[in-house]
Amino acid sequence: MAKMTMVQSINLALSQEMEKDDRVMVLGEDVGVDGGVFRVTDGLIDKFGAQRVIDTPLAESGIVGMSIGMAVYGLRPVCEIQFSGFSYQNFHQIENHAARLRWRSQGRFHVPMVLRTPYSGGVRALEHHSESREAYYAHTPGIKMVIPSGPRNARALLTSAIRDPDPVIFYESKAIYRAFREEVPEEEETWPIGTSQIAREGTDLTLISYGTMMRPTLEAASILQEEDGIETDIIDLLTISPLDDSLFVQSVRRTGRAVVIHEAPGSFGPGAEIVSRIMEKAFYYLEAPIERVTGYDIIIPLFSRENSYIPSTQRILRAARKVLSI
Amino acid sequence: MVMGELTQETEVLVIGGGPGGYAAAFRAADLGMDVTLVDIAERPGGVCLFRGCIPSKTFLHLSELIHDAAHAESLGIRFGAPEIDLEAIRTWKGKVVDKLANGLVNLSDHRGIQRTRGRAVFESPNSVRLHQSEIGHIKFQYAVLATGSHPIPFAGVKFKKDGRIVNSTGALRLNDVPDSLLIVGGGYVGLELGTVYAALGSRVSVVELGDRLLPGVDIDLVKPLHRRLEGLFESITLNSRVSGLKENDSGVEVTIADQIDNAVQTYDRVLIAIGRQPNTKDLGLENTGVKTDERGFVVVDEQQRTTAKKIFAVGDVIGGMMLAHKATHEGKVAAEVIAGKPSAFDVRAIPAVVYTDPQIAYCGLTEEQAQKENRRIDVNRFPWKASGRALTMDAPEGLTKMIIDPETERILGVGIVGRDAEGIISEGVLAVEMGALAGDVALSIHPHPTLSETEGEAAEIFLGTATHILPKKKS
Amino acid sequence: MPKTKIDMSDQVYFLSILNEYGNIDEALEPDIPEDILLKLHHYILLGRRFDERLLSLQRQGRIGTFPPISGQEAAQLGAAAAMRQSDWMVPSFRETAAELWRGRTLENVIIYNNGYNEGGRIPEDRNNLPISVPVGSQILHAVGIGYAIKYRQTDDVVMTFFGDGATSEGDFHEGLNFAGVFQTPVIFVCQNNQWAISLPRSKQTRSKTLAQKALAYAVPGIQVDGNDILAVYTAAKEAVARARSGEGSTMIECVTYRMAVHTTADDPKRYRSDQEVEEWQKRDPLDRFQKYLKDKGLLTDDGIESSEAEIKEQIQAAVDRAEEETKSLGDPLDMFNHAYAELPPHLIEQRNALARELEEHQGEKSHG
Amino acid sequence: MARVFKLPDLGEGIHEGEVIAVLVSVGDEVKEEDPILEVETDKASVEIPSPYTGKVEEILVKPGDIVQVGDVLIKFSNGGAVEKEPEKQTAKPIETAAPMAASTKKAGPVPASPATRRLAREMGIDLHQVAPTGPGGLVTAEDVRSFAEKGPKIEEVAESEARPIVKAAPFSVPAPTLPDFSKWGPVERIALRSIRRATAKRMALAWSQIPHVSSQDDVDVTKLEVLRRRHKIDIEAQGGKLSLTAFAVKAVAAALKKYPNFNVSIDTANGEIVRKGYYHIGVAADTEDGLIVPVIRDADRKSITQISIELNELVQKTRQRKVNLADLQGGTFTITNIGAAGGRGHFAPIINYPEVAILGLSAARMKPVVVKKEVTGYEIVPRLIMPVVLTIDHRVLDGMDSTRFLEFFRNALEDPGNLLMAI
Repeated sequence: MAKMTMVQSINLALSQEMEKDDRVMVLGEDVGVDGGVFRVTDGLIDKFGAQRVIDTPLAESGIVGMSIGMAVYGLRPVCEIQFSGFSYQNFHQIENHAARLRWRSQGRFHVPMVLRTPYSGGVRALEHHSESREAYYAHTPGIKMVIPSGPRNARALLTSAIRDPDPVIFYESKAIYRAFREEVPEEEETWPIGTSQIAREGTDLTLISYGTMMRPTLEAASILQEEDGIETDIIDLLTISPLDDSLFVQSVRRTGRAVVIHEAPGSFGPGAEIVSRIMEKAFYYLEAPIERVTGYDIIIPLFSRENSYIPSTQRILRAARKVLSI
Repeated sequence: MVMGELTQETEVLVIGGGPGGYAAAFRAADLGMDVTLVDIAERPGGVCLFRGCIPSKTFLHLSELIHDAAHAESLGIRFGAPEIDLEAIRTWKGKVVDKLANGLVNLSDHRGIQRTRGRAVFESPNSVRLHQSEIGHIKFQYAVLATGSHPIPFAGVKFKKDGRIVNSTGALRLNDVPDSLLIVGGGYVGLELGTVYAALGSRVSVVELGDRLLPGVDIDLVKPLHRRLEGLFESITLNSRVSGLKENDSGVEVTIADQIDNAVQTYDRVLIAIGRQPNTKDLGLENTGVKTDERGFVVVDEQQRTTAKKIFAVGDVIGGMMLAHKATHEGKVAAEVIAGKPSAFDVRAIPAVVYTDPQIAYCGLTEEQAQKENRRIDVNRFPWKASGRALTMDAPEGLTKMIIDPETERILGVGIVGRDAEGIISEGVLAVEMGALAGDVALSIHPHPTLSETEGEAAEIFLGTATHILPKKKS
Repeated sequence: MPKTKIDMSDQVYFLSILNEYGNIDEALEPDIPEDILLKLHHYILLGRRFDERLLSLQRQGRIGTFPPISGQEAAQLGAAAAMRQSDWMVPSFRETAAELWRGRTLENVIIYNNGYNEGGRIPEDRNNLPISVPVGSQILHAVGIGYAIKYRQTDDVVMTFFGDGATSEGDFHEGLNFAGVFQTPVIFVCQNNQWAISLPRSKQTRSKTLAQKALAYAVPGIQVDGNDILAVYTAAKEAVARARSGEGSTMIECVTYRMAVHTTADDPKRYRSDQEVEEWQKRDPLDRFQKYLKDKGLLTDDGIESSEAEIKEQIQAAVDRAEEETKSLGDPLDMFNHAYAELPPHLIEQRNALARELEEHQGEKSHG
Repeated sequence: MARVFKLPDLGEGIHEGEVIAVLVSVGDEVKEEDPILEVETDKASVEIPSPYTGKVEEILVKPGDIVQVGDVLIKFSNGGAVEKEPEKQTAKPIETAAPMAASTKKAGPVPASPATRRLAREMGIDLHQVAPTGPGGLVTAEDVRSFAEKGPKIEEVAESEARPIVKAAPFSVPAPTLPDFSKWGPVERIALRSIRRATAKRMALAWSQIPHVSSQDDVDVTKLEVLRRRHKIDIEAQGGKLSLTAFAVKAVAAALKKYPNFNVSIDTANGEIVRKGYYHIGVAADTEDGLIVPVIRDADRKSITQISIELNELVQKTRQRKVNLADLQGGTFTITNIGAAGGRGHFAPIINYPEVAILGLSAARMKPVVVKKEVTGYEIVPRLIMPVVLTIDHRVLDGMDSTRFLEFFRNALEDPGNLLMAI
């Protein structure tokens, strides 16, 4: 097992899948010779050639539209949109076609493609480089929305995503990209899309989060244990859509208390869906109202203020203690 | 990275990929720590591998061949005049360097070390900001500073690539063989490169400020080399200062001032080799609490710990003998201390080797030091003209000397001048480190005929049991 | 610094072989086997009559809104006929005639227009994508398929259809550009029918032609008389040949006319004059082609009579089959079909919820 | 200039005390009024504040020493530069070695091989203090090792001088003679058989010698019982019997480590406390001949599985009288569980002499317990409760000690997680 950053583990997943399956193609802006602006596709072009690692013209819709065509033909394109902030320019291709072709052709065609794109803030970037808009995709029927929280699960999830028969939007946290390293096994590892995981076991409170926010959430949990003697259960969603509510519903039934954390704006965000699932399936177990800790309903500010926008460990603690105080 | 600043976290951050840096990184990784190695270069190796020891030794190997071939004539073998293909020489040097550099890449990658390119500048006692890098910041628990040193520039001279005035880095590019070359500084760097260029056909001159070559090395070791170089070089000027350098298309106009007057000479090239200074500027040390001395060297304790608890420093950047093997040893110490081991830089004999012909190698106490500390010592010289092996190699000018404590009979230092001194100094290092007595070396059998015998005999001289030299009357 | 003309292809040709009076330019007449000519005639006629029948079905409320094709049969069939079965067609939504040629069944069209997804089902042995409504967005899929074909080193080609309106869309330009960059075997067939709902071609772009837009992307562009099936066929044949031999893409602008409404929900009288329509009726592709075939002695008035009858029957049979099939398509739960390869838990829950509602509803009915 | 600190007159005619704790260590910078020693007199235990500001140069006492008023306890040098001790690592468990005194610097290098020098560093020994045996004053590895074992001669002398030893007179209580019971009716006389006799002797001895104090508590073993049930089977498969006692043994071992004063014996003859560096737990087992206490050795180093297997074997052997003497000796603490025999309440066991504490357990039973609920306030819930008693030897231990010990023990059993952490 080698220690890897998320950048390296995603590269490993791509490389191994391309090795194994000649249908797998990588395309996007600067993904070839330059190895991607975050170097995620570094070295792939040397291994697999310019025909499978495609430097495309600068056109998001073109990249995704072309991927759809390739997928329909039977290839397994993995396209990179340089920043999720630019993927609105290809959103219509996802919504109009990637998500619908299986249904429209009544199963004759399907679109086994993956759209990889970095999301979330915390890296002092310019406008359009820091937002979290997973809700758009999670709200779109016909596609899957995946957000890993670390090098190891990123590799496993991407491998599953590439093999998935339906289109998968794969959000990669810039903040985590190189933040820390984990042991990532050389041998293949997958994680079923549509299944969440328990990141920490406890009995007093349930924290539900994913992606970038997992680290502050885990940090808050250990502080709660040290300072308040509170044992928290933490659910890492990993897949936003289709949402696996089994674990967090069970958890809330045990703890009676929950806080949902995400960086995306609160209104109509994933948290809203999570909370209503709890209402539908665990209302009578609740001991206190559920709290949400999310980004504010504004455009994420430029970086001088972004740290006040992005939910902090302190904000998570405050919410958790509020919920526990009732 | 085109956009934003990614932050990376690590247990141990090593800044600088030279022998000190990579040794620290490797050891730390072997001790199970999460290590990130930052260097501006793509591959580890540092000055030693890319612009120092290794390239200069590849060239020195050639100059030796050339010298031997020429010398062979007097021993009855005639080679033609050497034809020199600079392109081929540079390629060969490149191959050697590549092989070693790639080896280091493998060694660090297999140890799971995170190699990151960039220039690190401290922004706090536990984080650096990276320039020219994929990554914006690195947060660390411990840092090892191994940024090394660079040649001291000559006042008012800019080193241009392909300029006529160069430093060691420029000289090692070996762009061409100048007709005449002036070397400013009579230290080992100047003399080694001088030897190379002289062998390749340049007329080499040396100007040294001091009253002798290789300041700091015992004079009796320097003499034979000096004699040899006088033959090899155009001129060796001591007690003189280069007071002015004017570069023009035809050459460099050099003003050389000795006590009496100024002489102006023109040379094709001038090599500035007046020493090295630490790379401690623009490192953001002011944000860390790391103190440097008046000459800019980082101050450390014997565990390589700087005045900032979590930051360690090794190699040239902390001064002392600016030698790769010293840096390596210090690097390991730093890694072990970080890992909680009771390690310390506690050595008594850092060997130094000058790869001229003849070579000079020494370790431990020198005669000069002893005089300064006016310590009572007993110096025992074994001249190589009494060594069978030396004569078979036609290297009679050599000398091996052993500096011994007359009371305890303990070996305190060893000095050698002569062919392959590099190969036999290690016995001296071991003796000094082990606190060996003259008898320990004298009574150990040395194979005959070898140059190593000269060490055994030097020890025997002290005991009055030497075979190939008359016993000296003990005072 | 001199100001010089940059050397690049700025040529756009216009091709017409069979003029509006049905007179042939022998020099250009393509050599098409008789059976193909007659098959083409059959399909033009079928396209026309089926269009009319659908219109009446719609007026009777037996199907829903649909986009008629009358006037564009030649522009579609001429192009489609240049493909072989293993080639790929990526249509927009007004290429019914081409779809029929490519093997889509009449009842399939009726069922779809009657509001059943099942009508969108593509036969396994036909490489046709289903219709695509968001204007121009399908063009990129053709390029992707083209890239895949190239990667797989088969000599198939892709033909995509779109209208004059689509040339204003970004995806059109991105598609042509990608095709140019990657040299994909794609034929871009523009059905320039003069109208994007109410917006005339003249207001869609100031460009003299639509074909010339391809030149900017180093893709050859040609304009043809879209109501001249021979011209369309000739241009398409050439483009397909180029694509097959690895020479890349071509754009063909078929100048034709939408003789009927945009969709059955549209009233063209609001934006275009009757006499414009009459002008174009004079250039009807059907009459022209029939005259050509008669002149060639391949077709007689009796012959036309009999095919009319045959087609009438063919359509009637299809209508009956369609209405028979739709009876079995009642189950609302089927709306969950083909959402994903496997129905995820939350959709199973939703499907079961609907099932329960329906049962209760049934229950109430039987009580009431 | 160095200053010495002598035990001051603590008043009330106290002239000696026992050092309980030394709160500073050599090299520390202490300020005036900083507590430096804890000394216990027969009146009270007092914290003694430093009279000076300066650096601790030498400490002449260690916990357990009896010191007289006027004895020199600590030597100070009024240190100048205050070097802060390295802040300790909370983030990660890599502890850097503290900066070392520049030993090799002072008085020139001591001749010794690099390996020997490293050995000395590892043992924290200053080579200057090691007597060399090698040629020309070379310090060998052996020199370093023997120095580590014996330590420097001089110190020993200093020790014996510095500490006058107070010998306490051994206690003894003669047993009174019995009346003739047959005067009041028929009696039968049965010989005290081995075990019975031994028990009688020991109990009498313990009772007479040891001032017993018992404290009681209730332990909620609901969680533990779940755990026990879960693993019962597979441990039985391995030939063990996973009883609550097994857990208790482990918990006690951990507690002893934390509170070493429970792991001692009193040497009244020499007025010393014998602190044991091993943790052998005795478990009372009743046989038809009476109580026998087999001992689980090094319980601190054994897994609960190992313990339950070993315990089961021992008890079987004991019951079959197959147990060999070695298995009954060397205990440092005893647990007695009357639960098996049906004991349900608290009781007051007698300490197993010469140990200084014993833990008594009774059967765990479901009992109504009041617990705090976040929302509804207090609630009565059924929990599985085990009564426990800790009896201590008040000569070496106090009520406070036993409360702490019991609390530790309770936490360990109530939340197996804690037990895990305590191990």
